[in-house]
Amino acid sequence: MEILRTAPNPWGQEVLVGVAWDLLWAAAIAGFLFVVGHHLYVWIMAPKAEKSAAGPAPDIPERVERHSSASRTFHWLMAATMLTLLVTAFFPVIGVQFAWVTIHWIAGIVLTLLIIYHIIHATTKQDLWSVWTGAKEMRQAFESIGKFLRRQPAKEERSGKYPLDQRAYHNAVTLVSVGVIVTGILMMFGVDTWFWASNPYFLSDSTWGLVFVLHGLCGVGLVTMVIAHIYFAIRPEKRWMTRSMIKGWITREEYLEHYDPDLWKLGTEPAGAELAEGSASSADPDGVVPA
Amino acid sequence: MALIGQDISPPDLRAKVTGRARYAEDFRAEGMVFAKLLLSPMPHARVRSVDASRALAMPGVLGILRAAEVNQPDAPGEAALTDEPKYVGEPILALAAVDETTAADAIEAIDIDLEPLPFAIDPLDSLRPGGSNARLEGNVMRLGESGREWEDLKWPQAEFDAAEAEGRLPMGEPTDEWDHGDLDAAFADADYVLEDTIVHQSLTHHPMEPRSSMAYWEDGRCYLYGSTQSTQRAHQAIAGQLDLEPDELVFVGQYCGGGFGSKIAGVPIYQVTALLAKKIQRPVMMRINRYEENYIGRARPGFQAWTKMGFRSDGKITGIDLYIIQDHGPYGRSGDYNTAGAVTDLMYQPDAMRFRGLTLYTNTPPRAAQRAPGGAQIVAMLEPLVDKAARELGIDRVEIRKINAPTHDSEFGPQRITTTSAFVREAIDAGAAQFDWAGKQALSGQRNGTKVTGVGVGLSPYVGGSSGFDGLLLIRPDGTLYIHQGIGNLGTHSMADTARAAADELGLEWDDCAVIWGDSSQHHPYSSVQAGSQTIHAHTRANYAAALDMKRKLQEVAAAALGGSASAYQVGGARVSGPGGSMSFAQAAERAIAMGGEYSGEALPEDINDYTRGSATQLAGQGLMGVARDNFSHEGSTWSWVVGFAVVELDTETGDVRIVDYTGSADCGVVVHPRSLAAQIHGGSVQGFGQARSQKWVFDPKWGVPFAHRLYTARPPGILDVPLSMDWAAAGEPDPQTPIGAKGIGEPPVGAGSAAVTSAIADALGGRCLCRIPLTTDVILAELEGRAQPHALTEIHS
Amino acid sequence: MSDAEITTETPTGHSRRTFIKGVIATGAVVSSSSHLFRARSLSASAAVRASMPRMISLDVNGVSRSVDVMPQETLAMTLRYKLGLTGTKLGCDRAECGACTVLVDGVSHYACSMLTNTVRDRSVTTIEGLESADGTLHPVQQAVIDEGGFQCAFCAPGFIMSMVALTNENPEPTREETAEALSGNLCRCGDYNKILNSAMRAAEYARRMV
Amino acid sequence: MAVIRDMMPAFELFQPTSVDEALDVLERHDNTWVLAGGLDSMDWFKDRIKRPDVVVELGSVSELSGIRVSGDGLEIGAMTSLRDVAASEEVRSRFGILAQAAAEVATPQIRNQGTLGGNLIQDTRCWYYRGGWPCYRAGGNICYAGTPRSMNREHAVTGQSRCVAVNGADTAGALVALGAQMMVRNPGGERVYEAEDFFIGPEIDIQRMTVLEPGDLLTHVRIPGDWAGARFYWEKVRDRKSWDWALASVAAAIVESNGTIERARIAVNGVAPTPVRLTDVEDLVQGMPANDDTGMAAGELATRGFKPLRHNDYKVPLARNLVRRAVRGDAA
Repeated sequence: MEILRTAPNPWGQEVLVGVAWDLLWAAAIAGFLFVVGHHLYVWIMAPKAEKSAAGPAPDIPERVERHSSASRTFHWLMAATMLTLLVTAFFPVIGVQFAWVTIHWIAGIVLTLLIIYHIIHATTKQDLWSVWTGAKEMRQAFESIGKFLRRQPAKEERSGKYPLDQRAYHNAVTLVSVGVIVTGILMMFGVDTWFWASNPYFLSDSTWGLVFVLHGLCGVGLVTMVIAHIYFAIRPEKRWMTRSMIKGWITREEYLEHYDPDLWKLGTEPAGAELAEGSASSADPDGVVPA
Repeated sequence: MALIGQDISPPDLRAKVTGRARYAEDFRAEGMVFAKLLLSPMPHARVRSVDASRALAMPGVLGILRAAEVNQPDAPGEAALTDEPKYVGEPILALAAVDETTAADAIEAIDIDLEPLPFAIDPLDSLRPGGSNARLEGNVMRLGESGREWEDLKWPQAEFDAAEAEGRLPMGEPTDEWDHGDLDAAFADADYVLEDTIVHQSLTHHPMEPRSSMAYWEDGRCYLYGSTQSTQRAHQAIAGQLDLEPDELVFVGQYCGGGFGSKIAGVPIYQVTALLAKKIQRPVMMRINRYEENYIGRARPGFQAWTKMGFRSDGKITGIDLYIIQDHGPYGRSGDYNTAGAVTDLMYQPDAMRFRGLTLYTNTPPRAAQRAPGGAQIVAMLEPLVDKAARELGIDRVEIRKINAPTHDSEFGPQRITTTSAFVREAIDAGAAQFDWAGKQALSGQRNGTKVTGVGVGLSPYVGGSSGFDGLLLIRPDGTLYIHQGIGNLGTHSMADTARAAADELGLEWDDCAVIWGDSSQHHPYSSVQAGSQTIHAHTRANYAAALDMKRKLQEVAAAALGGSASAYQVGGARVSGPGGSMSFAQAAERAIAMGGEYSGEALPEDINDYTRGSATQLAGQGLMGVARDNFSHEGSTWSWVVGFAVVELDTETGDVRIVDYTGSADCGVVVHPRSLAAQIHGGSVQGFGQARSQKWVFDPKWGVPFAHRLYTARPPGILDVPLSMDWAAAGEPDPQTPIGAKGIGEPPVGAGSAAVTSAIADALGGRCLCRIPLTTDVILAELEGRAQPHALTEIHS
Repeated sequence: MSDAEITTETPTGHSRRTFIKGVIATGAVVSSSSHLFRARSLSASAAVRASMPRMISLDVNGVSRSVDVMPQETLAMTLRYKLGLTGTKLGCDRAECGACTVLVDGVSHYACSMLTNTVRDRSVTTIEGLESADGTLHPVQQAVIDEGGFQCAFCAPGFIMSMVALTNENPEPTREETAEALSGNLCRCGDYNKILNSAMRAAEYARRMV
Repeated sequence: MAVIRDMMPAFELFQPTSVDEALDVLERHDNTWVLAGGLDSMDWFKDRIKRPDVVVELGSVSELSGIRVSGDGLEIGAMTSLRDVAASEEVRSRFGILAQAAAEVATPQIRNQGTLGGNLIQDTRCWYYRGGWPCYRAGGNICYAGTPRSMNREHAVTGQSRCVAVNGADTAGALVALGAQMMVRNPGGERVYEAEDFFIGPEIDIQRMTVLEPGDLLTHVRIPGDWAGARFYWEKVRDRKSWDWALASVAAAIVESNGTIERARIAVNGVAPTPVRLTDVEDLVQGMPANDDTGMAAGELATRGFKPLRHNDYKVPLARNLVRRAVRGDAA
């Protein structure tokens, strides 16, 4: 499989020009294989997890608000731009032709603005750390993996508002998104926009190559991640989360079943909520709860 | 009837129309293999390493030749292969393989590591503070104590700023300067003074035949088949480049598919063919394709110029101040800009003139003389300005040229020399009459729908002859006069036409003569290069001198055989007749062989060139030989003139221009071959049309890579770009400084064609001179629409 | 000087022997041409599918000749390097200059830019095919000679073939139509005026012959 | 890394005799190339930039050649030579602009060999792209012709989208103006495109000039009778009168009654990556007199929003004036 593409520059020197589109197929296949593999795993061989005992829940309302309407709006806007970006980026590659460039860069700008909003919102209004993985989460992860490897039935840990898998996913998405956004903004200098005419000599040809490679790699990575994300969003055992991202609330039972009230004290909305919904880390099958 | 002045059929014509004429690429040798070149992709670079192991391991690959294996002359000389390429397309190495596809595949398999070096494409960029130079040695050469010395010349930023503010050419310190007269007084004396910046492009010669060659070695001798303008001098030059004695090299160049100054003598790449053939011990064919020809095929240097001209109200030019920056390419030293100064002084005869200039090395393909080097550029640039003055002063445009034209004893140039003859006014009058200048003037400015007619006139002088070469004739016992011609055969027919001087003097019919040319093993005399319009002048003289020698010998041979005094014998009708009777040339040849000595070439004149001596020695004893150096007097500098008259139709909505009528009229002394003269006038003018209208170079400024490397991007004119029918005239006055009276004609028509068209376009635009050459559709349309020009006035490669 | 002398391969003289020893007259090399210009590039990619026969039969100047061609070989290369017909010139090899013009079924084509395989069942005429066996020139050739011909003449074979095509198609061309018909040929000597004169005369000669 | 020209790399050649056979060969092989007249293709091969393994030469597919009357219009096989298109009495008498456009392509020799289909689908002549630079169109990341310093005199003044190359097909504008349809076949069947949809710009696919994908064959061009005998205007402005592409060209079909324009179809080419149909102008001139005022208004509208590059500002007035003439009704 070809991973990177090079071409001779006008002086005959080989320079990077981008990722090979073989990678797109690889990413899609990886996403598909994960979905199939995970599904089979869950269906056939996943050890049953014990339900964690729900502690007393004196003041829990019938419906627990998990996502504010602002958060939900953000999430769905972001989902739309992300899908737009992916469709405009990759459909032409697979042979569906349409005028994608303008849509792509406008969607890219929308995404960038959303993320800037999100960062500001998260740092000022939300519990920034609720979605990041810290030492505790890492420990938890290692334990889970250990259990998995020993094929011990994992006791489902009740988590804070964002379970480990969501946190890990959020981090990965953050990394990759920053990658596409930064490179994407640089690439804006290569196209005519309403604000400036393109200047392809903004960067040297080899630097452009690197930018395109990074953009391509991150973009392709997003394909796999989005496939996994959508897959989990529609898995039966995760639908309550998906519903909460649509309607905003979870039931008291769901709250008690999945969360540790000490870790998610009601009344605070943690950061990253918009990003991490409905997913599970592909690296952590332990996070999976059979229906 | 004398042959001179008649239309005759050149001896090579049948071969040309049947396809039997063999040009360099038409030769084959047993076991012949093919060479290909690896060209530099960078405008300036250093070869760090070459790994040809993959290529050499390919089946059928026979070897490579590197720069170290060819002659490397001192800077600014050019080598055939280099490890420091100085323009995109410069050959770095050559490879031979059993067939061309394999050779091409093998070239691609060579791993070469190049270190990019700073480069300069536009001369002005190299003069800016901090601007990069085309060569590691510097960007200009200046005459110093020990000849030309390298210099890194930079002009102050203030000059560039001032120039930009004034919308003129930056003019810092030049390297060359001369003047005469009091320029300030001349301008003070003027009633009208104009001042303009004018730019002229560089353009590739693009002869139809690329410089392909074939070579093999046999018994220590090199046999080389190439294309050249000048066989004998090419033989000498190539032998020198290969470090061979002349008799160790056989050079064959019977036909030359065009040169226009690009194949004057030796062509550097021929060395590669010869050395590769020697190295791999196989005959090698180096087929040069059009893409390669664009790079290594030479080009005319471009000018970025500024001039100030003063005119009195009667049209007399009082003073000219001329400044030329020449775009030189990376090698050699082209004198075009200096010649342009001399041409300006000659044709306008100002009371005072100052010339300043310099030639800048750039990382663009090498320059060489191109038909009227320097002259063709400057007349096309200045003639529309003279029009502007004429219009301003209310003087007829033809008249103003006659007012300023030189006469025989007019001085010009830094050395204040004179010409051998200048029948300029006669040529102008002949042309004006033929063209009907007075009548056609009425068309000027006439509108037909969106088309407006412009009428133009352009005057163009150029050097038209040298002297001091040798003639070599032999009458063999078959009675035929063999005229050995060391000049080339590039289609001007001078190979045949100069031979007529001998035929006429000996009173022979053309059918009794044979021209020997194009093969060094056929023994040529020392000859002029067939360039710079030299040959008709130089070799009518040389052949005439040899014919006089032969005539004397015929008389003496006859007298010896038949009795009586030699001077009493007459030569004519292929016989020599006198008091003792008459003998045929055939008999005289037999007799001369028997007599030996100078008659059969056993004894030779002292003053002939060693090369001629060698050739004559080879021919000695085979017949009656006439051999002599041209010692006829030659006072002054020989110049020919062409005045072009053009009518153009300019479409005011598209900028499109059609040249609809053209007449060229020459002062080239005696007309030797009318049809050939017409072809020279028209052909040269057509090249001028291309120069004025369409041909140009384009380089990407960031990468230094050229784009006009195909014919369709270089845009030489086609048959639909010229008038359907063209006319010509000639003054026909003999030049007094040469016995036959003929001057060369190859050069001046180019400038005349170009200047007449630039003048006519300016006329169609109501007298507006755009000061840019070429005047392409976009330039004209931008002017008509009052929009910004596509490129800055001083930009030379866009 | 008579025409016959012009076409001798080499001028007379004692060095004639050297000349002939070293250089093979172009016509004589045909039978042994495969070593000059290989039938198949040695480095050609391996997979050979039998899409085309290697030996093909070409009808050139009325003679059927068998020749081994590569799939990517152009007619100009086959003519020049395999059949010894060097009258067809390569000026640009890019269908731009017209020096390689030949007639295929009587129609002018750039031989540099057509695959030899595409003319298998068609008749090709080159400059060498114009002259009759008895040495009589084609009216176009004669017209060119009578007008004083070309200058460097590297373009001449191509122009002459275009003129032949024109005289075949349009017996009474105007000067304008003639220029249009010759507009696919480039003459760098700029000798268009004389070329047009020649073509007009050629049309006249051709009319006279009919 | 070396740049080497003029010896074509080896390929396998197929010369099918039917469209089905051609499609079959295309389907069975990878890295294929369809050769019509071959003039554009051989440039690529000789430059060693395009290196197909398999070349399918269509000269023997007789069903692709010829001009026949179809309904009230014409159907022209894609392999019909430009010479035959230009000479066809049917084309000349009813669809004159196509004959004119075909007659002004390159040179007689090229028209003798070049085909209508080949002319339509020829690749752009951007010299950066043709020079083998790794530009967007060639699969890279930079439009070398679109930088502030680039040499882009012949490039696009409108419709640029990362790439600024222009469509160089003379017959394309004429066919757009005639409302022609392109018939495309692949093993899956036949598709029909309106001429103006057949050409696609870089905003849709930067590596192609038309909708044709590998495995597709343009088989026929169908010209409806709608514009037969209309007042046609064709003009191509170029640097040289032969062997040159248009700096800009215009093709127009206009139906007038009593000096008023009843309906019009106008296209310009050489100004954008595709031929540009001027529907706004067509609407504007409807019902207006065919004179210079209308022409000028049409020209101004046609070029509104043009974005010239550094060296091609002249194309704005050039295109404007060509449209102006077409509408005004100059004798072509």
